[in-house]
Amino acid sequence: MDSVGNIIVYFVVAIAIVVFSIKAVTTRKILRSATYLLFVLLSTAVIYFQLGYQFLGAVQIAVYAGGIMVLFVFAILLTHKPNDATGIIDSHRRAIGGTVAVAGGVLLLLALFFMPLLHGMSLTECIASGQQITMKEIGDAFTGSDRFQYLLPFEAISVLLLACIIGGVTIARKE
Amino acid sequence: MDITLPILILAIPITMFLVLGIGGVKMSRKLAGILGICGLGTTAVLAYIVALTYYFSGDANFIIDGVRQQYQVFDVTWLAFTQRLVVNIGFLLDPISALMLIVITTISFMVHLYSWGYMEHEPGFQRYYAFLSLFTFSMLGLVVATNIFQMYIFWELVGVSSYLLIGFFYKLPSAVSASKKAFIVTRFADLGFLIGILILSYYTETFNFVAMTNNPAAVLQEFGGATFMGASLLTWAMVLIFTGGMGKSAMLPLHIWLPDAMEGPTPVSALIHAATMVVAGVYLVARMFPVYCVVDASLTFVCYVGAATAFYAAVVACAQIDIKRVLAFSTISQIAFMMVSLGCAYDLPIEGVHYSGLGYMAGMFHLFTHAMFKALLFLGAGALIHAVHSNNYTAMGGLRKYMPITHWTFLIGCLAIAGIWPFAGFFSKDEMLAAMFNRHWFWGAWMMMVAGLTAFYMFRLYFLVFWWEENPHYKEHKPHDAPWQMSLPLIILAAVSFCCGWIDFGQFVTWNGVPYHIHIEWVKVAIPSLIVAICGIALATRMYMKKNDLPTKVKNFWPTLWEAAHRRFYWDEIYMFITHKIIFGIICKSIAWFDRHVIDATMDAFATITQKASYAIRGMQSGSIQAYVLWYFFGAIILAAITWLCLI
Amino acid sequence: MFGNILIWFVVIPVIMMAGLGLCRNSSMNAIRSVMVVCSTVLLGLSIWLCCDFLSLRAAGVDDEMLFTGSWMWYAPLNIHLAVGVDGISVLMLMLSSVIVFAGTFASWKISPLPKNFFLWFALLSTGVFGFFISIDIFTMFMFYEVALIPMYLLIGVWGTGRKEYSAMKLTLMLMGGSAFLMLGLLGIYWHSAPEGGQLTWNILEISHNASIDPDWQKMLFCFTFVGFGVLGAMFPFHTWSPDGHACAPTAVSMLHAGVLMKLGGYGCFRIAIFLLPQAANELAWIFIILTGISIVYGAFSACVQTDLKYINAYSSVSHCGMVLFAILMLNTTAMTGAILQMLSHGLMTALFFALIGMIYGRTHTRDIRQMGGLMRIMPYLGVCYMIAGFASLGLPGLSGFVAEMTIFFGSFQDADTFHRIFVIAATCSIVITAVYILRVVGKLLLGPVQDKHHLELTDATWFERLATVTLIVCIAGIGCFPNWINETIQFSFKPIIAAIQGVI
Amino acid sequence: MDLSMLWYLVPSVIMLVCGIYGFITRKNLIAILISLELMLNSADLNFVVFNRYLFPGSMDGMVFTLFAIAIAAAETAIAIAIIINIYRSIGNTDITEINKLKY
Repeated sequence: MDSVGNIIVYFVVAIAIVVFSIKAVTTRKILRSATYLLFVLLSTAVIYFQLGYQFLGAVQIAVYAGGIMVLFVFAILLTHKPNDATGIIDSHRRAIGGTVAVAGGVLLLLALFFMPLLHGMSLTECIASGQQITMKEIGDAFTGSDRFQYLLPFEAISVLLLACIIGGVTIARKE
Repeated sequence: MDITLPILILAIPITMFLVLGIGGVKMSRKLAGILGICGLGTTAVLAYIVALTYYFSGDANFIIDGVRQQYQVFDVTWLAFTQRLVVNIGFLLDPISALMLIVITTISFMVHLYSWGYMEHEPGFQRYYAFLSLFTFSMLGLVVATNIFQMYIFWELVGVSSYLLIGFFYKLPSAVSASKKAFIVTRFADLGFLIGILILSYYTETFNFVAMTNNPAAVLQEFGGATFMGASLLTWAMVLIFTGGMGKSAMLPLHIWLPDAMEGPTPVSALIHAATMVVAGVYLVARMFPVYCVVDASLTFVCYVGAATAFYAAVVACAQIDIKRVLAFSTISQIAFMMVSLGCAYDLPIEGVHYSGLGYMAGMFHLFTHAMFKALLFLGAGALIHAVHSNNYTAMGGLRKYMPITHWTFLIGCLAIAGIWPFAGFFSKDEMLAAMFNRHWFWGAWMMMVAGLTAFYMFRLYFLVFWWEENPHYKEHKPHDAPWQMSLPLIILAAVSFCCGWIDFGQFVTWNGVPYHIHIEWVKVAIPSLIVAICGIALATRMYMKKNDLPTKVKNFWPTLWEAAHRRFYWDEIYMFITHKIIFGIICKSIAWFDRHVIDATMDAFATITQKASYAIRGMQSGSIQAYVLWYFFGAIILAAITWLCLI
Repeated sequence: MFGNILIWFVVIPVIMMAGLGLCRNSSMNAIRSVMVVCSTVLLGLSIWLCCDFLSLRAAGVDDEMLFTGSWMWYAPLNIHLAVGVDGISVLMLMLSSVIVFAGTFASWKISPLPKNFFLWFALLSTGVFGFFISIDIFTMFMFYEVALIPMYLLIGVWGTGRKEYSAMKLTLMLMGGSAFLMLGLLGIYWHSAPEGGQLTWNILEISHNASIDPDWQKMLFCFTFVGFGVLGAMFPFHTWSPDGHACAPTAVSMLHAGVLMKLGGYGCFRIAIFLLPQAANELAWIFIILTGISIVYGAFSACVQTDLKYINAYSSVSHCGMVLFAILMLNTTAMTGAILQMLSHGLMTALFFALIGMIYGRTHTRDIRQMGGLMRIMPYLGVCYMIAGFASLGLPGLSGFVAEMTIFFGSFQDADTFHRIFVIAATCSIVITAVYILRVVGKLLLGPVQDKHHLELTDATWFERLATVTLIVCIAGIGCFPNWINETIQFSFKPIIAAIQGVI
Repeated sequence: MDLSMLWYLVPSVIMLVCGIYGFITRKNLIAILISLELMLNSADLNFVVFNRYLFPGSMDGMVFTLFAIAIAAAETAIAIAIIINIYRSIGNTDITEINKLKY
């Protein structure tokens, strides 16, 4: 039995995610769209916190909501004049897209509801049964090379990011 | 016998051909002419030595107990189809091949000599001698063949040399088309020959003449009563082989090439289209004679074809204005005579007497005499053409005063072919008619009528050329006798035509090698045929000796017939229609159309459909990521739905 | 590996390519000398091989294949570079080297891009030689493909007329054939050994194992025979031939009609019939009908064409039809005839195409209606053309006669009515052949000169003479002395005939 | 009332389909990128949820998400660089105009 607080937080966040997701893809103003995305990301961060992954939530806010969104906003400002409404593709494409999206959503939701595995577990119990994830453990996980340790991907990510930096600079350079 | 001479007989002409053919361009005319004549002279001498040795030496190889033998001087493997079916190239000496050696080399030598004068100013003189040598080589190879396949090989070579020589004046479209026609018609006949050989050799498993002819009964047995469409296979085989002979010997209905072949130089006509190549068909039948005898249906076929051709050609010859064509039709008619004679020759007892092979001997005799006098006539015609530069008798007339040598020799030739005693034709024709009467009175009577026609049209020609009235053109351009190179062969051949009938031919050539003494049946055959011939001559004399209007009257009596005979009863038109309209126009054109518009179009259609289809679906490769994602999710959803349905 | 003489047949063309690679496109002399040296070496090598082979046979060595060698190439699929020759392959190698030699001289003045032309030409010959020396069917197939691809570029770049279309058509149709072939070959491979045995691509091993199920054989036979039959211009898959030949440059036409089309016939008996004898016995009749049609159909089509190359291409359809027809008769004599016909047709058609190229190079037209009387203007070429024509219509003393007669007499050994009818139909082609050959000769060489400009043209040059003389000597050589070739071939057919008879 | 897994997965699904819809229908490249981020985010959320509920003892899902965030950041950076470049060369960021590499 989860606490009422948890449930309330969940509902607030879930409704926010649903509403802002829909808004993000239906609004005509691109800057608004970015803003709605920000809200979605923040709401997701809240869910991470609720699930007990504080570090992840922090990263989500810092990197996603902070870094990536800034990039978005900059890009939008660079490529748009003020009040520049972006067109949405013609209506039949929209209808098809809507159909596919709705069909896919319905299918997935049905699948979810018919999957017994997903029911009947409580969040509190899960958090309680799981171990507490401390920064130390995360640090160990990223710097070891044993089983369930991720030094190699970590390094790979660093190289990837480096490549991205160089690539980004190269691509965005004038001439 | 030593094999050097026979090998040389074949080797010298082919060497001459290669030497003159390859080196001829660099040679002077004189050198080429001398080389050609000397080469052929040597060949002739060697051939005479071989032939006379065969006839007179009494060697055990050649004659045993008075029976002449077939002797293979050499016989080497050329190509082995299977273990047993082996093609050899060899040299067979027997009465008829020795005879042919003499005939061919004699005529060929005369023609070589004659051509030196006749062709003197023609371009391509060297080439001409090269072709003559090639022809002589092929013809010699043909007659000495030890097996039917060797004969076929040389048969084809003869055809090609004939093609080359007819088309010698290759700048003239008429010569080109005549040579083409000659080759294709004979080739068509050779197809029959080939199929005949295929059938025959399949059963006998040999090509060898000696093996087949010495035991024709065994050949019949090997066929074992196999039949096809009601006739025995052996009959089919022999008839098909005879078809080859029909082509070469210009029998109805494959005769159409021979008159056109007169487009070639006249000496060539004398050599190939009168004396040697065209009798190859007769020679072929004679060669396979014992086998023909065991299937008399095929021999009867020979008879019918010969009789029809002889009459047809004689009628047509009466209505020609080109002197060479008259001679050509006369050749056809005379060869048909030989064919009928062979056809009537098989072993048939009449009133207890076996007249076995009389017709065979007579046919060969006539082949011999005809070669001589027909060559004479052609060479004479050549001299006339040389003098007046035209082939048509309308450009001639009254030439006897201007060209005495030609006149007298030509007259001898005409008398010989008409069968007047004591000229050569009389003896051979008498024997042939005797053989035909032995078979059935119908054949004798029919052919006697043809003999009368022969006398008529030959003397028609003779009078129109040498008598009738003098052509006015002679004043501007006075005709004269030919130079000695041309006159000498005329005189020699005239002499031979005059006296060669007195040879006791039966001593040399009979179907089974047993000598036979010719005796002339004066009452039953000779005198009637003489009377018929003289009637023919008399009629010709009445109509054509002096200029009068009787010929025109006769012509106008039934103009359609005259026109039809003049146009050779429209055989050429019929062939033209079949070949051009039907074969070319319908079959070939439609096949070619079918190929382009059906087969090829189908293949193209595969390509076009592929291309169209890819154009049609390339719109899906729009480059729009959104569209891809759309399709991707669409597919994913469908797959998911399917999976899910399956799981439920 | 390089101790085996056969490998050199592939190595020398590769060296030739390397040598050409070093030349500059403008230095014609360097290119020519590389080509002449290498093609002469190839010719010499093939003559040496032939002598060597005959002396070994004379010494009583009666293995199926001589000079065998096998080197692993790709172990997981057991693909080897396996080489070996019997009498037939030796003759085919000789044929190819003669034609490469003559082709070199026939394209003496090729332009533009002579270097690239000869590079592709060399690659083409690599494929051809490789095909004939291989006894591993995969390697064989690979070389086959190697030979096909350069054709596309050679026709597409150096051709005349609708060259892109023709090149594309030729390549696509042959590739379509290869697709069938690949299926057939894979099928043979998967059935090449009894259950559990080591699968193999080697022809000899497969034929010894001889374990392919009859039902499978039928399917595989159809695949392989059609696959090779496309290359052998079998009706109705022949239409690449007229277009392709008509547009190809001289040397390519020579090599293509002369050698490449022979790959089809060679493959048919070496793979389709030798490895699948049971199916060959049962299904031969289908292909006898098709090839019988080819023979007559090709000849009739040739009668009304007006383009010299089209005439020859259709004539090739007819003659190559004869090759496949004879192979399908499944007896020694007819198959020997087929090989003779391959040699004969190879040399003769190469000569034809060489001459057509030379005439075209002078008159700039191939339409026989616009030419005439060329014999007077260029007597040497005219005479050569006539010789080629006579060889084609089967004049004794030239190779065509020997080949056709062997085929007819061999085919006639099958005594049932069906075979008889087709043999007789096939013999009819000799008349039709005479018709179209003489038609061309009459229009092209004889008669009056059609175009006054032609009077100024010149006769053959020395290199053209060399090319034609080489071919004519070979044609006349086979035509006059056929028996040694005949015996060599007959001996080589023993295993194949044994395979066929083993199942009757 | 328990907050079972389902509860967390439903918003995730909705995020995903919104992302799909946006990806298909938007014209603006940046808007498309935003839709992409939505989809990524939904996947991240799923990882975390599954990790929490099914394998509470380990932290693989979380690590995956961490990496995903890092990679998303890199990807966004590059994508935006490309978009800006496109904007420079053709003057707008409309995807319907960018079809020169079509065939």
